Amino acid sequence: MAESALPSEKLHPDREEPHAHSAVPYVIVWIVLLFFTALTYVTGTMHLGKWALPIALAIACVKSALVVLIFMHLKESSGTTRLVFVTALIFLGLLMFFTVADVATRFKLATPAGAPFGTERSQPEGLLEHEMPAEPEQ
Amino acid sequence: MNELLRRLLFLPDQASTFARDVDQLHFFVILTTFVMSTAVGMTAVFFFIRYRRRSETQTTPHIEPPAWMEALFVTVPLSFFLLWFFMGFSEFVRQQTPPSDSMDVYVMAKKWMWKFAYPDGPNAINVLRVPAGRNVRLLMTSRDVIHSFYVPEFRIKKDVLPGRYTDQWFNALEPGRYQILCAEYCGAGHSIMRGEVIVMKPQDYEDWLASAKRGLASRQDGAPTSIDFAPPIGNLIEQGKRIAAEQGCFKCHSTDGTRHIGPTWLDLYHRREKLNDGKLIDADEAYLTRSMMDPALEVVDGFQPVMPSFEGRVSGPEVAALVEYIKSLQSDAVRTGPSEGPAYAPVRNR
Amino acid sequence: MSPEAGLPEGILAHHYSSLERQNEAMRLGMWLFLATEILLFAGLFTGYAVYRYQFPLAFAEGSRHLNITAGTLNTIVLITSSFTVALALHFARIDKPRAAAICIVLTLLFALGFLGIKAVEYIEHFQEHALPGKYYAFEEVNIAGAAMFYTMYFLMTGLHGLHVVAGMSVLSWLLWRTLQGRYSSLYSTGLEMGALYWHLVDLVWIFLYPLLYLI
Amino acid sequence: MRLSETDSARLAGSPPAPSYLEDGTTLMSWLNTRDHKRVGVMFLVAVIVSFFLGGIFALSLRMKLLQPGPFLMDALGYNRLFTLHGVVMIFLFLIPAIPSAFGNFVLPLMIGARDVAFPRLNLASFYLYLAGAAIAIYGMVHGGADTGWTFYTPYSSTTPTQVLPILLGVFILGFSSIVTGLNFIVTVHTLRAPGLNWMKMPLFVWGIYATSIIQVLATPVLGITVLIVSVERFAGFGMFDPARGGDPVLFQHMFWFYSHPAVYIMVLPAMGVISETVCAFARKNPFGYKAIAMSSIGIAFVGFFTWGHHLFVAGQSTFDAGAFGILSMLVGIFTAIKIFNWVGTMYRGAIAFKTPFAYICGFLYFLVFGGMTGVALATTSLDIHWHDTYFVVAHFHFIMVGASVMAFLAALHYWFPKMFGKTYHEGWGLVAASLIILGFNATFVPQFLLGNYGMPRRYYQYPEHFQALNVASTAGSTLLGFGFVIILIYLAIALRWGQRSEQNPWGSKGFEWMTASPPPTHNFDEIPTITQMPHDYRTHEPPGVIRVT
Ligand code: HEA
Ligand code: HEA
Ligand code: HEC
Ligand code: CUA
Ligand SMILES: [Cu+2]
Repeated sequence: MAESALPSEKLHPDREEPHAHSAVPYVIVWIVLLFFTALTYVTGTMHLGKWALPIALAIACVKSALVVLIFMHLKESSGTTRLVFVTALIFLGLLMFFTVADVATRFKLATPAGAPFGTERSQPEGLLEHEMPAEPEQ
Repeated sequence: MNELLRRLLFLPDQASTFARDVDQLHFFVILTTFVMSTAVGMTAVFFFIRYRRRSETQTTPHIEPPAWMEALFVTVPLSFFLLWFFMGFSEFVRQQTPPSDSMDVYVMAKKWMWKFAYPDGPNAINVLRVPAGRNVRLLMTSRDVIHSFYVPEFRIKKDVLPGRYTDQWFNALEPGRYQILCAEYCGAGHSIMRGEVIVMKPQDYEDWLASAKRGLASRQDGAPTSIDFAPPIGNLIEQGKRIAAEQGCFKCHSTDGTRHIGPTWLDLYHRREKLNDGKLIDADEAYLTRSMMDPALEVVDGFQPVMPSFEGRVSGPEVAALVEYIKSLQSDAVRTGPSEGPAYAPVRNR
Repeated sequence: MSPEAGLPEGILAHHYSSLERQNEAMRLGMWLFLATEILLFAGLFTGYAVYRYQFPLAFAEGSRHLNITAGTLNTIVLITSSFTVALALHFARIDKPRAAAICIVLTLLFALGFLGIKAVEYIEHFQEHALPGKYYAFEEVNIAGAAMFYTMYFLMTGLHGLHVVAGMSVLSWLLWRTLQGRYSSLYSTGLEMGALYWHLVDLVWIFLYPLLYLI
Repeated sequence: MRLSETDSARLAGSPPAPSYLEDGTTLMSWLNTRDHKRVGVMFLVAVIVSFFLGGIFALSLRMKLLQPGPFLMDALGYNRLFTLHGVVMIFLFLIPAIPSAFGNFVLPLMIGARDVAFPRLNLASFYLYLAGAAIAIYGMVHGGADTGWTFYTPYSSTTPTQVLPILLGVFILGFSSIVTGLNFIVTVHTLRAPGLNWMKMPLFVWGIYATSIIQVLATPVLGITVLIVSVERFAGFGMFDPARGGDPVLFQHMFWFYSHPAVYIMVLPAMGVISETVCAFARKNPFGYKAIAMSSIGIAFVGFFTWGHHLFVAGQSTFDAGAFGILSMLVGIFTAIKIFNWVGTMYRGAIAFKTPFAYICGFLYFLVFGGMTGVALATTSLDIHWHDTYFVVAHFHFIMVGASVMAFLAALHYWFPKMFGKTYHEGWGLVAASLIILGFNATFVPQFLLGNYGMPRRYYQYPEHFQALNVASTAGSTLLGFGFVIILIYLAIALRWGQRSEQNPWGSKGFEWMTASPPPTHNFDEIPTITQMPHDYRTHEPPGVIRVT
């Protein structure tokens, strides 16, 4: 039924991917990714305390940006696909933000130390109550 | 005016210090709702009458709203909504922030009963006694699933969660009796998980507390109250307690955590009990029953096998009552001493 | 029907005016699907964040008892597989189906390797009883929240593992199609979709790796 | 002015293409179809069946509530019934109702496409729906679940009833919903007819498009949530189990992250229907086209920011309560914009009072009332008293029955001639409509009062002072039930014996009327080129413009 296609929209092969003729960018990205993996491994095993999480997440974000933009060709994709991806990330952040904010802003009272162990089925297997280590202060 | 609207809207009595303030906003919001929905409906009807179709080929002009009109559509409702939000939220914060001079009562919910424990005194099942005119803070937790502590006349409600504490507070205006309803679905008994708040004159309350401390409390609350719907399960526990006393269990077993001739019953249910042969066992209903029928079979590590068998001495229903009673003995249900246990942390920002 | 010369039969559906349109539709559909996958994992990431906030020590302890070497190795394996699948698409597009097929095979091998390493780790956990929830009986870490760390660990790696398996089946099918010579400079959308999916699997792991193993 | 004249003039000589209904009448030709119209019709049948199933559950609930004490059934039976009522009505009826049935049928017609973007996926969506429904019904037959449609943990992970199959069913139904949404988004992006730019798109398409965004982005979170609960049930992973350090409120966050946006899945398509029908029956261009279109997207977006208003008394922090409280107020604005613009559309129109228009009037009133009570519930301090009482039940029935079901009925009547080429009996239509609107008020207004009075929901037994209002509500629901039965009867008669309708019986300028009623399988002989706005009633020209190319 392709006759009905408007003449202006004639069938023609893909003509995007200007760089598709070279595999070099993929190789570069691959090497950079491996480098960042090493970096995150090194910083991760250093146990930097407060900084560990931000650093690790920052590296992970850079890595995933590379994968998304180059491997997944988002760089050359249409605006709509980019919007889809960004929206998904926004909603991911939204869910995490308000949920963690809830836990983080509850009054102390609401989650007393050791509270998760306050109920009947609370003891870990093999331990009696008095043997149980107290929950450490956070 | 307040009274009229309250009755028209079927709102229950205003028996706490919040109730009136909450209702005031309620009236404002609901009246606006009525006005707006009627206005929209009426406009539609008016337009229908005014602009009836007159012929089958009628054409109509192309009309687009001016920008100011769209702006009006946004700003008018928005200002109402925001006004409500600020009025409501300040009241909400008040309700969520117990005053520091509150009297604490621990509430433990379980399928399907309410248990109240006063820091320095008695426990009660399904009946909460409070003095009128005092700020009362409830520190609540649940044994099993989520419940919700609801007293319509006080306009208070808060979910009661297992594994953590939630709190709420109120200040009852007048002596009287008010129903406690469970407002979070919790199973077959959800709709009969009811209790009663008895608001007493401060002096009566003091008297009651004193007599309760002298040990009469259990008798008082054990007797059937005027609430005919008191769930049978509460009575089962009371029965178990009585039977245990009659059979002399308390000679060897304590209910407050101290070790006696036999292991304490406090927190026994679902305890992982270590037997003298080194095996770990889950103290479930079956095990509890077995322990009464054939105590020598599974002997708890560190105890002598001196417990007599009660086979034939207690009937089936009595065993059930005993088990139910043992199950009810859970440490965070009956917390005595000053209210600074794990649940207590002064509310911030005050 | 007057398909472009060389274009296999039945590629262009009747309701599209052009192949370009159809490719665009496929791509958009695929990205939407990836968005749903991201939000599927969002629930677990949220759970992770909440419990990590509540039990920071247990999570730190738990993560220290994971096998970092295995985790790192797996990260490298998965990144490399992502690279080979990108190459596969590249070769298909420059009309080198043989090279493309080899790349897909490599990807599949890496995926198998990933699962193998993961299996080794899982066996370790089983031996240590470092299991989620009610099965938890790991002697070395015995503080509140430790079981929750392993619950999150198993849920997240488990769901990710399922995605690896799903990705492998997709890739196997694409390998078959590639060997049939379906993908060329004229048409490669099918392969592109499969590759996108595989990259997403990699993407999730890029976050799981530091969150579970490193902190 | 009917298109068929131009059509036949142009196609002189060649016989008219057979309608999609005549294009193969074997069972297989339906079950294996790729035609979006047939998929739409199959969905329509399925959701109507589900609606009656859910309705029977609802009536049984109401019958029990005649008496405060035990009556007719035991507590467990009652609890199962309201769970099944909620699950069936929401997941089997309302979520797929308008998008999957009518969206599937008319959306491609409206944008001048020959089909949806992925026809095979579309059929798969229907089978996913059937599979999900089958598993859920298996669970219902084998004991049912008693958790409420919200599946709150730890109750749902510990109750001995058949929660697992129901959860699994919901999971699969979620997939069906995602697939449909995904399909529509891609369709709207890639298959619009030449000339049909975004700002000419019919408002129903905007509504479905916005709905699809929510379906795609919210449903996966429900998926993972029910998956975790399932794992919890059969393997005890304990992610939501307080006994293992889990937080049941986390479950509620995740559940409502889906289920609040999901209520807009249920109402946005309804709003789209109203936008179409109000224009068609008032014979007017939409007042504030852009405002209506954009507010759909606004609702889809801001609707994601308000889920915490279900948790005001659930032990959520005060900070979150405040944040969600104020964000909930913002959603209301988009709905208000729409309402005022619909009323504005009637201004200087040429209004015909047909059956669908009766439902439009009902819809407007109920949506404003139901929506404003939603805003009242979002007012934090008021929600403390109302939470989990019949006030909430009344609120959501006002929107879901009062608004969405009315819109569903409006759509059913408006597009009935389009879908089947038959006309129904207008008189009976109006009778049923009045019965339904009357019965609806009688059912749910007392429930508002019950909520004020303090009657919690999901109550098998209730204190006696609630009885009078409950009896009133039950009486109303019987009326309501009769209304639906009447509709069923006269539509069935119309299908079988109804008169052939004209191509465009309403004289509507919605683009779906560009083609024959019922349309041929390939929808259009020529893909039309759109040059005008939808519902432009300044002239007598047929909707859209066909340019022979
Ligand atoms: C289709 C379904 C649907 C829709 C559209 C809505 C719409 C809204 N809902 Fe509702 N809701 C439900 C279905 C729905 N809801 C369900 C099923 C539940 C219960 C779930 C359960 O627990 O089982 C629920 C519960 C629920 C609660 C929780 C109650 C509780 O459990 O304590 C709240 C609280 O904020 C709420 C709020 C809102 C708001 C603010 C809107 C807004 O979107 C409403 C917006 C509309 C308007 C505001 C009307 C138009 C406005 C005007 C015309 C303005 C004119 C006004 C002036 C000029 C002043 N809803
Ligand atoms: C789309 C959603 C939808 C729809 C359409 C309805 C429709 C109806 N609902 Fe329901 N309802 C929910 C969604 C919906 N509901 C949800 C989500 C809940 C919460 C569940 C939970 O707590 O988990 C709920 C809960 C709920 C309750 C509260 C139960 C409780 O908390 O204890 C009640 C009680 O009255 C009720 C009643 C009704 C009635 C009378 C109708 C009527 O509108 C139904 C009308 C339909 C018919 C009547 C069927 C048609 C006719 C026949 C079958 C023929 C036979 C009849 C006659 C001849 C008279 N519903
Ligand atoms: C003579 C003292 C004595 C009396 C009286 C007695 N018990 Fe015991 N009970 C023991 C001892 C000692 C043990 C621990 C050894 C064992 O497990 O048999 C025990 C164990 C138990 C256990 C298992 C506890 C655990 O920690 O595992 C239960 C349950 C129990 N008793 C119930 C009862 C009940 C009910 C009664 C009264 C009807 C009762 N007992 C009366 C001495 C007694
Ligand atoms: Cu306890 Cu409902
Ligand atoms: Cu909501």
